[in-house]
Amino acid sequence: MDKVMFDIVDEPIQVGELIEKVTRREAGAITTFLGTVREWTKGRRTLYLEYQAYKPMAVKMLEQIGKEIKEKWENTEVAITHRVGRLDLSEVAVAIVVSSPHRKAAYEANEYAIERIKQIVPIWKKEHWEDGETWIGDQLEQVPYPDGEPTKIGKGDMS
Amino acid sequence: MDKVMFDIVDEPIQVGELIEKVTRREAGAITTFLGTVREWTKGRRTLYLEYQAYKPMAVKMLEQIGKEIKEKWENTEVAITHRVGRLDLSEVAVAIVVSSPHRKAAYEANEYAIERIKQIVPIWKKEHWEDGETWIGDQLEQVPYPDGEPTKIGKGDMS
Amino acid sequence: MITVLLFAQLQDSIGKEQIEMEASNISISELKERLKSTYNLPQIDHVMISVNEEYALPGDMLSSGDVVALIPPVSGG
Amino acid sequence: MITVLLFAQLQDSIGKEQIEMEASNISISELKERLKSTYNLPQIDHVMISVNEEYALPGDMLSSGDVVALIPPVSGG
Repeated sequence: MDKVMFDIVDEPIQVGELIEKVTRREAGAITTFLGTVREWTKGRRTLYLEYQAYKPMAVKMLEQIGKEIKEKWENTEVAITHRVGRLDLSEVAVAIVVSSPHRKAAYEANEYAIERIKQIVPIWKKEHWEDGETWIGDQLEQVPYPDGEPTKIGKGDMS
Repeated sequence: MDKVMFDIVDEPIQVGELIEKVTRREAGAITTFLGTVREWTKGRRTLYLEYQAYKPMAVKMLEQIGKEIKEKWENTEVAITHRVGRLDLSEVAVAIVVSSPHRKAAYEANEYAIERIKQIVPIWKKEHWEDGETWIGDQLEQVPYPDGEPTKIGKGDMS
Repeated sequence: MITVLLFAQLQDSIGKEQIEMEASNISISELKERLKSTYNLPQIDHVMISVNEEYALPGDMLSSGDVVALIPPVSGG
Repeated sequence: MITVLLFAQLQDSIGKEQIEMEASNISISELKERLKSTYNLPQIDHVMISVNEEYALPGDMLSSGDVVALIPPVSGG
Protein backbone atom coordinates (compact mmCIF):
# COMPACT_ATOMS: atom_id res chain seq x y z
CA MET A 1 0.00 0.00 0.00
CA ASP A 2 1.37 3.41 -0.92
CA LYS A 3 -0.57 5.35 1.68
CA VAL A 4 1.15 6.13 5.00
CA MET A 5 -1.04 4.26 7.46
CA PHE A 6 1.02 4.94 10.60
CA ASP A 7 2.40 8.37 11.23
CA ILE A 8 3.71 10.84 13.79
CA VAL A 9 2.99 14.45 12.83
CA ASP A 10 3.59 17.98 14.13
CA GLU A 11 0.53 19.53 12.53
CA PRO A 12 -3.18 19.16 13.42
CA ILE A 13 -4.57 15.75 12.47
CA GLN A 14 -7.03 15.70 9.56
CA VAL A 15 -9.53 13.03 10.59
CA GLY A 16 -11.24 12.94 7.21
CA GLU A 17 -7.99 12.03 5.49
CA LEU A 18 -7.45 9.16 7.92
CA ILE A 19 -10.94 7.82 7.31
CA GLU A 20 -10.30 7.91 3.55
CA LYS A 21 -7.21 5.76 4.04
CA VAL A 22 -9.25 2.81 5.30
CA THR A 23 -12.42 3.30 3.24
CA ARG A 24 -13.04 0.44 0.81
CA ARG A 25 -15.83 -1.61 -0.72
CA GLU A 26 -15.29 -4.60 1.53
CA ALA A 27 -15.94 -2.44 4.60
CA GLY A 28 -19.36 -2.00 6.18
CA ALA A 29 -18.07 -0.38 9.36
CA ILE A 30 -15.45 2.26 10.13
CA THR A 31 -14.66 3.16 13.74
CA THR A 32 -12.65 6.19 14.76
CA PHE A 33 -11.11 7.03 18.11
CA LEU A 34 -9.86 10.52 18.84
CA GLY A 35 -7.89 11.21 21.99
CA THR A 36 -8.42 14.89 22.75
CA VAL A 37 -6.89 17.28 25.25
CA ARG A 38 -9.13 17.39 28.32
CA GLU A 39 -9.24 20.42 30.59
CA TRP A 40 -9.86 18.76 33.96
CA THR A 41 -8.23 15.67 35.48
CA LYS A 42 -9.22 14.86 39.04
CA GLY A 43 -9.87 18.48 39.85
CA ARG A 44 -6.61 19.72 38.31
CA ARG A 45 -6.76 22.08 35.35
CA THR A 46 -4.72 21.51 32.22
CA LEU A 47 -3.69 24.58 30.22
CA TYR A 48 -2.08 22.66 27.36
CA LEU A 49 -0.11 19.47 26.67
CA GLU A 50 3.20 18.76 25.07
CA TYR A 51 3.89 15.40 23.42
CA GLN A 52 7.34 14.09 22.57
CA ALA A 53 8.04 10.96 20.53
CA TYR A 54 10.98 8.82 19.60
CA LYS A 55 9.67 9.16 16.08
CA PRO A 56 11.19 6.33 14.02
CA MET A 57 10.57 3.78 16.74
CA ALA A 58 7.08 5.14 17.46
CA VAL A 59 6.17 4.64 13.79
CA LYS A 60 7.55 1.09 13.92
CA MET A 61 5.50 0.31 17.02
CA LEU A 62 2.34 1.71 15.43
CA GLU A 63 3.03 -0.51 12.42
CA GLN A 64 3.43 -3.46 14.77
CA ILE A 65 0.06 -2.70 16.37
CA GLY A 66 -1.46 -2.62 12.88
CA LYS A 67 0.06 -6.01 12.16
CA GLU A 68 -1.25 -7.46 15.43
CA ILE A 69 -4.74 -6.22 14.59
CA LYS A 70 -4.70 -7.76 11.12
CA GLU A 71 -3.71 -11.08 12.68
CA LYS A 72 -6.42 -10.92 15.35
CA TRP A 73 -9.30 -9.54 13.25
CA GLU A 74 -9.74 -10.78 9.72
CA ASN A 75 -9.98 -8.29 6.86
CA THR A 76 -9.40 -5.12 8.88
CA GLU A 77 -7.57 -2.01 7.73
CA VAL A 78 -6.00 0.28 10.32
CA ALA A 79 -4.53 3.78 10.20
CA ILE A 80 -3.12 5.62 13.21
CA THR A 81 -1.68 9.11 13.46
CA HIS A 82 -0.25 10.58 16.67
CA ARG A 83 0.55 14.24 16.95
CA VAL A 84 3.51 15.68 18.88
CA GLY A 85 4.45 19.15 20.07
CA ARG A 86 2.17 21.56 21.86
CA LEU A 87 -1.56 20.79 21.88
CA ASP A 88 -4.26 23.08 23.17
CA LEU A 89 -7.53 22.09 24.83
CA SER A 90 -9.81 19.91 22.65
CA GLU A 91 -7.13 19.32 20.03
CA VAL A 92 -6.66 15.76 18.78
CA ALA A 93 -3.55 13.97 20.08
CA VAL A 94 -4.20 10.61 18.45
CA ALA A 95 -6.58 9.32 15.80
CA ILE A 96 -7.20 5.61 15.21
CA VAL A 97 -9.39 4.43 12.36
CA VAL A 98 -10.34 0.83 11.62
CA SER A 99 -12.45 -0.48 8.78
CA SER A 100 -13.92 -3.96 8.65
CA PRO A 101 -16.74 -5.81 6.91
CA HIS A 102 -18.57 -6.07 10.25
CA ARG A 103 -18.88 -3.66 13.10
CA LYS A 104 -17.91 -5.83 16.05
CA ALA A 105 -14.35 -6.24 14.78
CA ALA A 106 -14.10 -2.53 14.00
CA TYR A 107 -14.95 -1.60 17.59
CA GLU A 108 -12.79 -4.28 19.20
CA ALA A 109 -9.74 -3.65 17.04
CA ASN A 110 -9.98 0.08 17.60
CA GLU A 111 -10.06 -0.27 21.37
CA TYR A 112 -7.20 -2.77 21.20
CA ALA A 113 -5.13 -0.18 19.30
CA ILE A 114 -5.44 2.54 21.95
CA GLU A 115 -4.62 0.07 24.74
CA ARG A 116 -1.49 -1.07 22.89
CA ILE A 117 -0.44 2.52 22.14
CA LYS A 118 -0.45 3.19 25.87
CA GLN A 119 1.75 0.12 26.41
CA ILE A 120 4.42 0.08 23.73
CA VAL A 121 4.62 3.27 21.64
CA PRO A 122 7.47 5.59 22.75
CA ILE A 123 5.50 8.81 23.12
CA TRP A 124 5.38 10.92 26.26
CA LYS A 125 2.95 13.53 27.47
CA LYS A 126 3.87 16.55 29.54
CA GLU A 127 0.93 18.10 31.35
CA HIS A 128 1.13 21.84 31.68
CA TRP A 129 -1.17 22.35 34.65
CA GLU A 130 -2.42 25.64 35.95
CA ASP A 131 -0.02 25.12 38.86
CA GLY A 132 3.03 23.43 37.35
CA GLU A 133 4.15 20.87 34.83
CA THR A 134 4.59 17.09 34.89
CA TRP A 135 5.81 14.43 32.52
CA ILE A 136 3.17 11.71 32.79
CA GLY A 137 5.07 8.53 33.48
CA ASP A 138 2.53 5.84 32.86
CA GLN A 139 -1.12 6.44 32.15
CA LEU A 140 -2.12 2.87 32.82
CA GLU A 141 -0.57 2.78 36.27
CA GLN A 142 -0.44 6.56 36.64
CA VAL A 143 3.16 6.92 37.83
CA PRO A 144 4.02 10.58 37.41
CA TYR A 145 7.62 11.72 37.77
CA PRO A 146 7.14 15.39 38.57
CA ASP A 147 10.81 16.19 39.11
CA GLY A 148 12.35 13.49 37.03
CA GLU A 149 11.93 10.79 39.66
CA PRO A 150 9.01 8.76 40.99
CA THR A 151 7.40 10.45 43.96
CA LYS A 152 3.87 9.16 44.18
CA ILE A 153 1.76 6.39 42.79
CA GLY A 154 -1.92 6.95 42.19
CA LYS A 155 -4.82 5.05 40.73
CA GLY A 156 -4.99 4.96 36.94
CA ASP A 157 -6.86 7.70 35.18
CA MET A 158 -7.33 6.58 31.63
CA SER A 159 -8.63 9.00 29.06
CA MET B 1 -28.31 23.13 22.84
CA ASP B 2 -28.89 24.88 19.51
CA LYS B 3 -27.06 22.35 17.39
CA VAL B 4 -29.07 19.58 15.72
CA MET B 5 -27.63 16.47 17.35
CA PHE B 6 -29.99 13.93 15.73
CA ASP B 7 -30.81 14.18 12.09
CA ILE B 8 -32.01 12.37 8.97
CA VAL B 9 -30.51 13.80 5.78
CA ASP B 10 -30.64 13.29 2.02
CA GLU B 11 -27.15 14.57 1.29
CA PRO B 12 -23.75 12.97 2.02
CA ILE B 13 -22.87 13.03 5.73
CA GLN B 14 -20.07 15.40 6.75
CA VAL B 15 -18.27 13.47 9.49
CA GLY B 16 -16.10 16.43 10.52
CA GLU B 17 -19.19 18.50 11.28
CA LEU B 18 -20.60 15.75 13.48
CA ILE B 19 -17.35 15.48 15.42
CA GLU B 20 -17.39 19.24 16.01
CA LYS B 21 -20.87 18.95 17.52
CA VAL B 22 -19.59 16.81 20.43
CA THR B 23 -16.11 18.32 20.84
CA ARG B 24 -15.68 20.06 24.19
CA ARG B 25 -13.10 20.67 26.89
CA GLU B 26 -14.51 18.04 29.26
CA ALA B 27 -13.93 15.34 26.64
CA GLY B 28 -10.78 13.28 26.38
CA ALA B 29 -12.20 10.73 23.98
CA ILE B 30 -14.39 10.93 20.88
CA THR B 31 -15.53 7.75 19.15
CA THR B 32 -17.10 7.66 15.71
CA PHE B 33 -18.93 4.84 13.98
CA LEU B 34 -19.62 4.99 10.27
CA GLY B 35 -21.87 2.42 8.66
CA THR B 36 -20.79 2.24 5.02
CA VAL B 37 -22.23 0.52 1.96
CA ARG B 38 -20.47 -2.82 1.54
CA GLU B 39 -20.15 -4.50 -1.83
CA TRP B 40 -20.35 -8.17 -0.82
CA THR B 41 -22.73 -9.89 1.59
CA LYS B 42 -22.43 -13.67 1.80
CA GLY B 43 -21.25 -13.92 -1.79
CA ARG B 44 -23.96 -11.64 -3.15
CA ARG B 45 -22.96 -8.39 -4.78
CA THR B 46 -24.58 -5.08 -3.89
CA LEU B 47 -24.73 -2.42 -6.59
CA TYR B 48 -26.23 0.30 -4.41
CA LEU B 49 -28.61 0.75 -1.48
CA GLU B 50 -31.73 2.77 -0.94
CA TYR B 51 -32.77 3.90 2.54
CA GLN B 52 -36.22 5.08 3.47
CA ALA B 53 -37.18 6.64 6.82
CA TYR B 54 -40.28 7.69 8.65
CA LYS B 55 -38.44 10.92 9.24
CA PRO B 56 -40.14 12.69 12.16
CA MET B 57 -40.39 9.47 14.16
CA ALA B 58 -36.85 8.41 13.23
CA VAL B 59 -35.52 11.70 14.60
CA LYS B 60 -37.53 11.18 17.80
CA MET B 61 -36.13 7.68 18.21
CA LEU B 62 -32.56 8.92 17.66
CA GLU B 63 -33.20 11.54 20.32
CA GLN B 64 -34.46 8.82 22.63
CA ILE B 65 -31.28 6.80 22.08
CA GLY B 66 -29.27 9.91 22.95
CA LYS B 67 -31.26 10.28 26.15
CA GLU B 68 -30.74 6.62 27.07
CA ILE B 69 -27.00 7.05 26.57
CA LYS B 70 -26.80 10.12 28.76
CA GLU B 71 -28.61 8.20 31.48
CA LYS B 72 -26.33 5.17 31.20
CA TRP B 73 -22.97 6.92 30.72
CA GLU B 74 -22.25 10.04 32.73
CA ASN B 75 -21.13 13.20 30.95
CA THR B 76 -21.41 11.93 27.38
CA GLU B 77 -22.46 13.92 24.33
CA VAL B 78 -23.95 12.11 21.35
CA ALA B 79 -24.75 13.11 17.77
CA ILE B 80 -26.23 10.78 15.16
CA THR B 81 -27.03 11.41 11.51
CA HIS B 82 -28.63 8.83 9.22
CA ARG B 83 -28.78 9.35 5.50
CA VAL B 84 -31.68 8.28 3.27
CA GLY B 85 -32.15 7.90 -0.48
CA ARG B 86 -29.75 6.18 -2.84
CA LEU B 87 -26.27 5.36 -1.54
CA ASP B 88 -23.42 4.04 -3.62
CA LEU B 89 -20.67 1.68 -2.50
CA SER B 90 -18.52 2.98 0.38
CA GLU B 91 -20.86 5.88 1.11
CA VAL B 92 -21.77 6.56 4.73
CA ALA B 93 -25.30 5.54 5.73
CA VAL B 94 -25.04 6.40 9.41
CA ALA B 95 -22.57 8.31 11.57
CA ILE B 96 -22.56 8.10 15.35
CA VAL B 97 -20.22 10.26 17.42
CA VAL B 98 -19.84 10.15 21.20
CA SER B 99 -17.59 12.29 23.36
CA SER B 100 -16.78 11.51 26.97
CA PRO B 101 -14.11 12.37 29.53
CA HIS B 102 -12.86 8.77 29.37
CA ARG B 103 -12.55 6.37 26.48
CA LYS B 104 -14.34 3.31 27.86
CA ALA B 105 -17.67 5.11 27.99
CA ALA B 106 -17.14 6.57 24.52
CA TYR B 107 -16.68 3.10 23.01
CA GLU B 108 -19.50 1.48 24.94
CA ALA B 109 -22.03 4.23 24.33
CA ASN B 110 -21.21 4.30 20.62
CA GLU B 111 -21.76 0.57 20.21
CA TYR B 112 -24.96 0.82 22.23
CA ALA B 113 -26.22 3.49 19.81
CA ILE B 114 -25.82 1.36 16.69
CA GLU B 115 -27.48 -1.64 18.37
CA ARG B 116 -30.45 0.51 19.37
CA ILE B 117 -30.70 2.07 15.91
CA LYS B 118 -31.12 -1.42 14.50
CA GLN B 119 -33.89 -2.10 17.02
CA ILE B 120 -36.10 0.97 17.21
CA VAL B 121 -35.42 3.59 14.53
CA PRO B 122 -37.93 3.43 11.64
CA ILE B 123 -35.47 3.29 8.75
CA TRP B 124 -35.44 0.61 6.06
CA LYS B 125 -32.78 -0.52 3.65
CA LYS B 126 -33.43 -1.84 0.18
CA GLU B 127 -30.56 -3.84 -1.26
CA HIS B 128 -30.13 -3.46 -4.98
CA TRP B 129 -28.23 -6.64 -5.74
CA GLU B 130 -26.61 -7.54 -9.01
CA ASP B 131 -29.49 -10.02 -9.45
CA GLY B 132 -32.54 -8.32 -7.96
CA GLU B 133 -33.69 -6.13 -5.12
CA THR B 134 -34.81 -6.78 -1.54
CA TRP B 135 -36.14 -4.75 1.33
CA ILE B 136 -34.09 -5.96 4.29
CA GLY B 137 -36.59 -6.84 6.95
CA ASP B 138 -34.51 -7.19 10.06
CA GLN B 139 -30.75 -7.03 10.16
CA LEU B 140 -30.52 -8.48 13.63
CA GLU B 141 -32.52 -11.58 12.75
CA GLN B 142 -32.01 -11.25 9.00
CA VAL B 143 -35.58 -11.73 7.87
CA PRO B 144 -35.71 -10.54 4.28
CA TYR B 145 -39.05 -10.04 2.58
CA PRO B 146 -38.09 -10.26 -1.08
CA ASP B 147 -41.59 -10.00 -2.48
CA GLY B 148 -43.27 -8.19 0.33
CA GLU B 149 -43.70 -11.26 2.47
CA PRO B 150 -41.39 -13.40 4.57
CA THR B 151 -39.95 -16.30 2.61
CA LYS B 152 -36.80 -17.38 4.37
CA ILE B 153 -35.06 -16.85 7.66
CA GLY B 154 -31.28 -16.85 7.82
CA LYS B 155 -28.61 -16.27 10.42
CA GLY B 156 -27.94 -12.64 11.30
CA ASP B 157 -25.38 -10.79 9.24
CA MET B 158 -24.59 -7.64 11.12
CA SER B 159 -22.55 -4.95 9.48
CA MET C 1 -60.62 9.58 9.81
CA ILE C 2 -57.34 7.80 10.54
CA THR C 3 -54.24 8.16 8.39
CA VAL C 4 -52.15 5.03 7.93
CA LEU C 5 -48.58 5.53 6.70
CA LEU C 6 -46.84 2.79 4.73
CA PHE C 7 -43.13 2.21 4.29
CA ALA C 8 -40.65 -0.13 2.64
CA GLN C 9 -42.10 -3.40 1.36
CA LEU C 10 -45.62 -2.45 2.51
CA GLN C 11 -45.50 0.71 0.46
CA ASP C 12 -44.30 -1.30 -2.54
CA SER C 13 -46.97 -4.02 -2.01
CA ILE C 14 -49.90 -1.66 -1.71
CA GLY C 15 -48.50 0.91 -4.09
CA LYS C 16 -49.35 3.85 -1.84
CA GLU C 17 -47.52 5.94 0.73
CA GLN C 18 -50.62 6.33 2.90
CA ILE C 19 -54.23 5.24 3.31
CA GLU C 20 -57.09 7.23 4.79
CA MET C 21 -59.58 5.12 6.77
CA GLU C 22 -62.97 6.06 8.07
CA ALA C 23 -62.60 4.81 11.62
CA SER C 24 -62.54 5.89 15.23
CA ASN C 25 -62.66 4.16 18.59
CA ILE C 26 -61.10 0.99 17.30
CA SER C 27 -58.09 -0.74 18.78
CA ILE C 28 -54.83 -1.25 16.96
CA SER C 29 -55.59 -4.98 16.74
CA GLU C 30 -58.87 -4.20 15.05
CA LEU C 31 -57.15 -1.81 12.65
CA LYS C 32 -54.64 -4.52 11.76
CA GLU C 33 -57.43 -7.02 11.08
CA ARG C 34 -59.25 -4.54 8.90
CA LEU C 35 -56.10 -3.78 6.88
CA LYS C 36 -55.34 -7.47 6.57
CA SER C 37 -58.75 -8.25 5.06
CA THR C 38 -58.88 -5.18 2.81
CA TYR C 39 -55.37 -5.58 1.41
CA ASN C 40 -53.24 -8.66 0.89
CA LEU C 41 -50.96 -8.16 3.88
CA PRO C 42 -49.99 -11.47 5.53
CA GLN C 43 -46.83 -9.84 6.92
CA ILE C 44 -48.84 -7.38 9.02
CA ASP C 45 -48.47 -9.71 12.02
CA HIS C 46 -44.75 -8.90 12.07
CA VAL C 47 -45.34 -5.19 11.85
CA MET C 48 -45.02 -2.74 14.73
CA ILE C 49 -47.45 0.14 14.97
CA SER C 50 -46.83 3.72 15.90
CA VAL C 51 -49.48 6.27 16.70
CA ASN C 52 -48.53 9.91 16.31
CA GLU C 53 -44.84 8.96 16.12
CA GLU C 54 -44.75 6.82 19.27
CA TYR C 55 -44.73 3.01 19.37
CA ALA C 56 -48.13 1.70 20.45
CA LEU C 57 -49.53 -1.55 21.85
CA PRO C 58 -52.18 -3.81 20.27
CA GLY C 59 -54.81 -2.80 22.83
CA ASP C 60 -54.33 0.95 22.41
CA MET C 61 -57.41 2.76 21.08
CA LEU C 62 -57.36 5.02 18.07
CA SER C 63 -59.19 8.31 17.66
CA SER C 64 -60.12 10.26 14.59
CA GLY C 65 -57.18 12.37 13.45
CA ASP C 66 -54.54 9.88 14.62
CA VAL C 67 -51.62 9.20 12.33
CA VAL C 68 -50.78 5.51 12.42
CA ALA C 69 -47.67 4.06 10.82
CA LEU C 70 -47.05 0.42 9.95
CA ILE C 71 -43.44 -0.25 10.86
CA PRO C 72 -41.99 -3.45 9.41
CA PRO C 73 -38.80 -4.74 11.04
CA VAL C 74 -36.32 -1.89 10.73
CA SER C 75 -32.99 -2.13 8.95
CA GLY C 76 -31.20 1.17 9.39
CA GLY C 77 -27.56 1.53 10.32
CA MET D 1 30.95 4.35 20.47
CA ILE D 2 27.32 3.91 21.56
CA THR D 3 24.69 6.63 21.21
CA VAL D 4 22.17 6.89 24.04
CA LEU D 5 18.96 8.83 23.29
CA LEU D 6 17.07 10.55 26.09
CA PHE D 7 13.42 11.52 26.20
CA ALA D 8 10.85 13.16 28.44
CA GLN D 9 11.87 13.57 32.08
CA LEU D 10 15.28 11.97 31.45
CA GLN D 11 16.03 14.56 28.79
CA ASP D 12 14.96 17.31 31.18
CA SER D 13 16.99 15.84 34.08
CA ILE D 14 20.22 15.44 32.16
CA GLY D 15 19.67 18.45 29.96
CA LYS D 16 20.67 16.64 26.78
CA GLU D 17 18.88 14.85 23.95
CA GLN D 18 21.64 12.28 23.59
CA ILE D 19 24.91 11.04 25.08
CA GLU D 20 27.82 9.44 23.25
CA MET D 21 29.58 6.70 25.27
CA GLU D 22 32.87 4.99 24.57
CA ALA D 23 31.76 1.40 25.01
CA SER D 24 31.34 -1.89 23.21
CA ASN D 25 30.66 -5.48 24.22
CA ILE D 26 28.76 -4.50 27.32
CA SER D 27 25.31 -5.70 28.26
CA ILE D 28 22.31 -3.43 28.66
CA SER D 29 22.43 -4.03 32.42
CA GLU D 30 26.02 -2.84 32.49
CA LEU D 31 25.13 0.21 30.41
CA LYS D 32 22.34 1.04 32.84
CA GLU D 33 24.71 0.75 35.82
CA ARG D 34 27.23 3.00 34.12
CA LEU D 35 24.59 5.64 33.35
CA LYS D 36 23.25 5.41 36.88
CA SER D 37 26.63 6.12 38.43
CA THR D 38 27.64 8.82 35.94
CA TYR D 39 24.36 10.72 36.10
CA ASN D 40 21.84 11.09 38.88
CA LEU D 41 19.26 8.67 37.46
CA PRO D 42 17.48 6.68 40.19
CA GLN D 43 14.50 6.18 37.86
CA ILE D 44 16.58 4.23 35.35
CA ASP D 45 15.37 0.99 36.94
CA HIS D 46 11.89 1.74 35.61
CA VAL D 47 13.14 2.52 32.14
CA MET D 48 12.83 0.22 29.12
CA ILE D 49 15.67 0.06 26.66
CA SER D 50 15.55 -0.08 22.91
CA VAL D 51 18.48 -0.88 20.65
CA ASN D 52 18.26 0.32 17.07
CA GLU D 53 14.53 0.97 17.50
CA GLU D 54 13.58 -2.43 18.91
CA TYR D 55 12.88 -3.20 22.57
CA ALA D 56 15.79 -5.08 24.12
CA LEU D 57 16.36 -7.27 27.18
CA PRO D 58 18.79 -6.61 30.07
CA GLY D 59 21.14 -9.41 28.96
CA ASP D 60 21.40 -8.24 25.34
CA MET D 61 24.91 -7.19 24.32
CA LEU D 62 25.71 -3.86 22.72
CA SER D 63 28.15 -3.22 19.89
CA SER D 64 29.85 -0.06 18.76
CA GLY D 65 27.54 1.94 16.53
CA ASP D 66 24.36 0.86 18.31
CA VAL D 67 21.73 3.47 19.02
CA VAL D 68 20.25 2.88 22.45
CA ALA D 69 17.19 4.73 23.73
CA LEU D 70 16.08 5.04 27.34
CA ILE D 71 12.31 4.70 27.28
CA PRO D 72 10.54 5.78 30.45
CA PRO D 73 6.96 4.56 30.91
CA VAL D 74 5.10 5.82 27.86
CA SER D 75 2.07 8.10 27.98
CA GLY D 76 0.85 8.57 24.43
CA GLY D 77 -2.75 8.39 23.35
